[in-house]
Amino acid sequence: MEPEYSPTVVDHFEHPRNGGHFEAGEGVIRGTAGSVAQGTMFVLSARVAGNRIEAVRFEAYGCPHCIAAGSWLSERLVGLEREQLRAWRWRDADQALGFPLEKRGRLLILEDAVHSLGEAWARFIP
Amino acid sequence: MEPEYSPTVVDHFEHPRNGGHFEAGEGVIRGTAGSVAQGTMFVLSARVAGNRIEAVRFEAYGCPHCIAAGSWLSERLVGLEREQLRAWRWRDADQALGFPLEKRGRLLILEDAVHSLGEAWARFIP
Amino acid sequence: MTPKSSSPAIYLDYAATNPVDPRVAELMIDCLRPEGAHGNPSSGHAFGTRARAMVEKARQQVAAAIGARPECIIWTSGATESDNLAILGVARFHADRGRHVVTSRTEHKAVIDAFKQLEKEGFEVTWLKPGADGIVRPEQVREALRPETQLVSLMHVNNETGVIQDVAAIGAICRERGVAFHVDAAQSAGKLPINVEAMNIDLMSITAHKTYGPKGIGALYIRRRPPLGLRPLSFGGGQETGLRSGTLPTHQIVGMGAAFEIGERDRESDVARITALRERLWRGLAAIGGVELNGHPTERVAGVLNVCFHNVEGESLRFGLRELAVSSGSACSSGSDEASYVLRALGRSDQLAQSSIRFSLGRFTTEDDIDRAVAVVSREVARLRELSPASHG
Amino acid sequence: MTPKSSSPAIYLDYAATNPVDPRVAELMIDCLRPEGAHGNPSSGHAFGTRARAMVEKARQQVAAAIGARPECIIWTSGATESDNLAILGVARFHADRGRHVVTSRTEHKAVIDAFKQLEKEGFEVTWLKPGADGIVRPEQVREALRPETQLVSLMHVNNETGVIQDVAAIGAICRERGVAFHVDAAQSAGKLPINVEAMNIDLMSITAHKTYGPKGIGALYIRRRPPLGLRPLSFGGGQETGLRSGTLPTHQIVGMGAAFEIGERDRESDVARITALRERLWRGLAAIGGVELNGHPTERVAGVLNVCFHNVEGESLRFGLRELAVSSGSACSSGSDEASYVLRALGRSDQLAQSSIRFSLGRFTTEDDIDRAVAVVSREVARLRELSPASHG
Ligand SMILES: Cc1ncc(COP(=O)(O)O)c(C=O)c1O
Ligand SMILES: Cc1ncc(COP(=O)(O)O)c(C=O)c1O
Ligand code: FES
Ligand code: FES
Repeated sequence: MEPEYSPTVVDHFEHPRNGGHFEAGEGVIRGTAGSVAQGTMFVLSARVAGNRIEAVRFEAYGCPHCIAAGSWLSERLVGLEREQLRAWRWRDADQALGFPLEKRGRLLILEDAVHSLGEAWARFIP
Repeated sequence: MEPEYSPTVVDHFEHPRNGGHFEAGEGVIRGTAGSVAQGTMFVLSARVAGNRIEAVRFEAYGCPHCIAAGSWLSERLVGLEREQLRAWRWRDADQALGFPLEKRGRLLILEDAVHSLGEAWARFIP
Repeated sequence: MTPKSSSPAIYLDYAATNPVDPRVAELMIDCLRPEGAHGNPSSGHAFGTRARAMVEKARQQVAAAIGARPECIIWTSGATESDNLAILGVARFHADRGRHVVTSRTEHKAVIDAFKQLEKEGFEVTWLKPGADGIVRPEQVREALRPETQLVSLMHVNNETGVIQDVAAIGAICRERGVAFHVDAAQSAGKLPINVEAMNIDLMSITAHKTYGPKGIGALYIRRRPPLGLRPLSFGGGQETGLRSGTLPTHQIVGMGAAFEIGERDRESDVARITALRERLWRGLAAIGGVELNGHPTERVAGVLNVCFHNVEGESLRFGLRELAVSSGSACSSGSDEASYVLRALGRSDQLAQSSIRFSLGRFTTEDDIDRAVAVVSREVARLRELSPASHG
Repeated sequence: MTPKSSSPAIYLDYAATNPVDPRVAELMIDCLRPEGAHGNPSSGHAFGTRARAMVEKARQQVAAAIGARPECIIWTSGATESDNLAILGVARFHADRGRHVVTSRTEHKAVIDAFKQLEKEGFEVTWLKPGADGIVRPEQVREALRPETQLVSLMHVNNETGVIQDVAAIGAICRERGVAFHVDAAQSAGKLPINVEAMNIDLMSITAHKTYGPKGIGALYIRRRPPLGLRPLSFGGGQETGLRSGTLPTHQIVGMGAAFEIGERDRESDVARITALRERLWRGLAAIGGVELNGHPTERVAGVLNVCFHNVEGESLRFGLRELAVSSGSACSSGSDEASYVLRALGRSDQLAQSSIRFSLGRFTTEDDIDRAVAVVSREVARLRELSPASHG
């Protein structure tokens, strides 16, 4: 039996928003979590201006849910402040994308990637 | 699996020759062997003239081979002498009709009926 | 609608197997065609999910016909496999809880031989003897039960005589005593109303080819609540919740589903028509004289008439009737001369058992079939009796 | 001749199951029709003997395709049942002579799970480990044999990788040592020349639906001289010399017979065409880069290509390729994330095993199917790699 994917997951998997990354440089921060060996990895890269995120790119290795989550997240992070990254929780993504129970653990990796992005930001603007 | 019947058996079963019996009386002898309870029974009745059999009737209870054997025999006995009845053996019928191995025993009943006919004859003309 | 055959024989052997109903055949043919449902129902891709949907629809059709929930239906290759899976499966699984099991002497060979195998494996089998009418009284079952009894298996309708057992009453007794109850319903599906829940049946064997579906597909109903432990007969891909591995044959399952749906929908009208034909047949045979019905006169299914002919040897009778496709429990061939064990258990002598003929009617039987059959039987019985020394004395 | 489906997917899953060849389907359809062969092949009357003749013709067709005598063929419901009947049947029958049996880690589940059942019944199983190319060396078998070994079971062609085992060499070793040798040939019949006598095979499992026949019918070849003892899996009417009871499904058997006859007749031309298509596919896939073949590069059957894609997660790859009806040994669903045990046994990491796809081609595959498949795979692999952090670093 194949897993079921919600229309939102299919849409983001088929047409990922903001795939890729920004070249390292002025105002660019990078958050990462997971690994290919683990089966799931997220790399988030963001351009910040002032105290808000201006643009986001994502890379993901993982199942369709994970790729969709990266894409979905890349749109949601724009406009957020650093504190909001730290406060970000996986439940939002779960609600939007409908992860099956046994895949919830993957969302914690996504959460780690968001927090890692927040920490990079903290290092960048201490 | 149904048993196989040779064309001769089918012919005699379908069109038995000389079925029935002669009413008891002058020159009529009767030989019998087997029983319905046993599953096979032959009754032979013959009209004798001089020292030869002139006509034969048979009745049989049994499988198609047995009925065919009775019919076949009824034709063969005509013209025989008493000694020939005593000498009659089942092999002739077997050869003509092709009894399956496991039914050979039934032919011994037929042989008994022929011998019984011979004995009746002996009593009739001592 | 009457199936014609290149053979001119009159088919009165529905209890052996049925022709496939043309409505069923068309659905199967659709599956077999190139544009059909050829995917493996276990495959996740489009071909597989399409086949899977057809399999699940059929599961619902079969379940609905017997008052079961679909998840309680396991596909098998026929009632023989279902019987074995139920009987060996339950007994072996629960062997450490008790090794006593109950069945009757007039079951189908698939049940009898499965129980004989259990005897070899150290189980004790109580073989219930039905009355002369073929009926096992529920009280006999109650008396046979012991604290260590694991299973009772009794058929719904007997394949040789058509006699109906009171499975609901027996089911109630088994349920009360917590003993698993298996019913071989190969001969009753589509012929009698069946409701596994109301009848307290825990396991039930069915097969498509006795209900105008294809040969080679059957099912086992297995109660799921509370779950009933069962050891599979064979192991593999884990299809059918691990109880029956092997690629699911979509076309066969589609055929069984449709056959059971039609069987239930048309049941009452089929039964009415077939009963009338059977009565016509019985009137015709009774008029010959020296004939007797085998089994209970009224507790019987519409389509089966098992008749014994006095003063006619069985093998000659059968050969004489070869224009009719009928059946008899006996076989004089290969010297075994074995009389039907079912008729023997009803107290018939070997000889009467061997001179018995099972006429079985079905959906495509016509009045003309019956009238021609009566004519053939009358002619042959008269002819053989005429030749028989027993008739004159 | 290309089967069309209401689904637009490209069918490259022939190793899972085949569409029924239209020539085979027509013969089956004839059987299902009212004027068809609806009698029970075990019935003595005209309907039965007609069906029986068709069954026996099919037995000859199947026997001829594998170099066997017809009386050595037993009909079953498929290779799963054949595997179980062979393995459990021989081991249980001879249990008192010895309880050691041999198989490999890359067998089909029907074989693996039958051996696991034997372990539960007190047998000791030697699980041979093939090399990284998927091949079990005959010497490994020789070394595994013990005086008390009863059975060796090894498949001819692996269903996931298409790798061919040298069953003739293994058969010679087993024959020399007097050990029964079972071969699961579900994937090789009609694809490779098979001669059970020349290959010293004692038992061989085959199934119709991998050879363009119907699902739900298979056979077991059993050597008859000298006879090989076997305990049946189920019991009943005593069909198939008592080894496999149950009404014989004429239409299914006719389909299997025809499928095997056609399979053998068309084998060389089929193999040539399919090999060319597979090479075309492999060229297309290799051009993508970062792909590797699973299993031996040349000792392989024509129709199967199992490829692992580096740097692409398996579930996303499969979902991305859903226009293709292909298969993979892994299933990320239900949290089990279980990688193919066959590819793992060949030494692939879980991850590479999960990123492997089995493309399997058959009689109705076209160049267009292949070209479209290559286009889809190229597009998706590129897209997923592009999104992957692993590709850039
Ligand atoms: C009562 C009963 N049980 C079991 C069977 C066996 O069914 P199948 O031929 O589907 O295995 C039959 C018919 O043959 C039957 O009449
Ligand atoms: C090698 C092998 N053995 C056994 C089987 C089982 O065959 P069936 O589905 O006919 O039971 C298959 C296919 O599923 C197979 O590929
Ligand atoms: S990678 Fe399997 S859950 Fe996302
Ligand atoms: S009665 Fe059976 S052999 Fe003649």
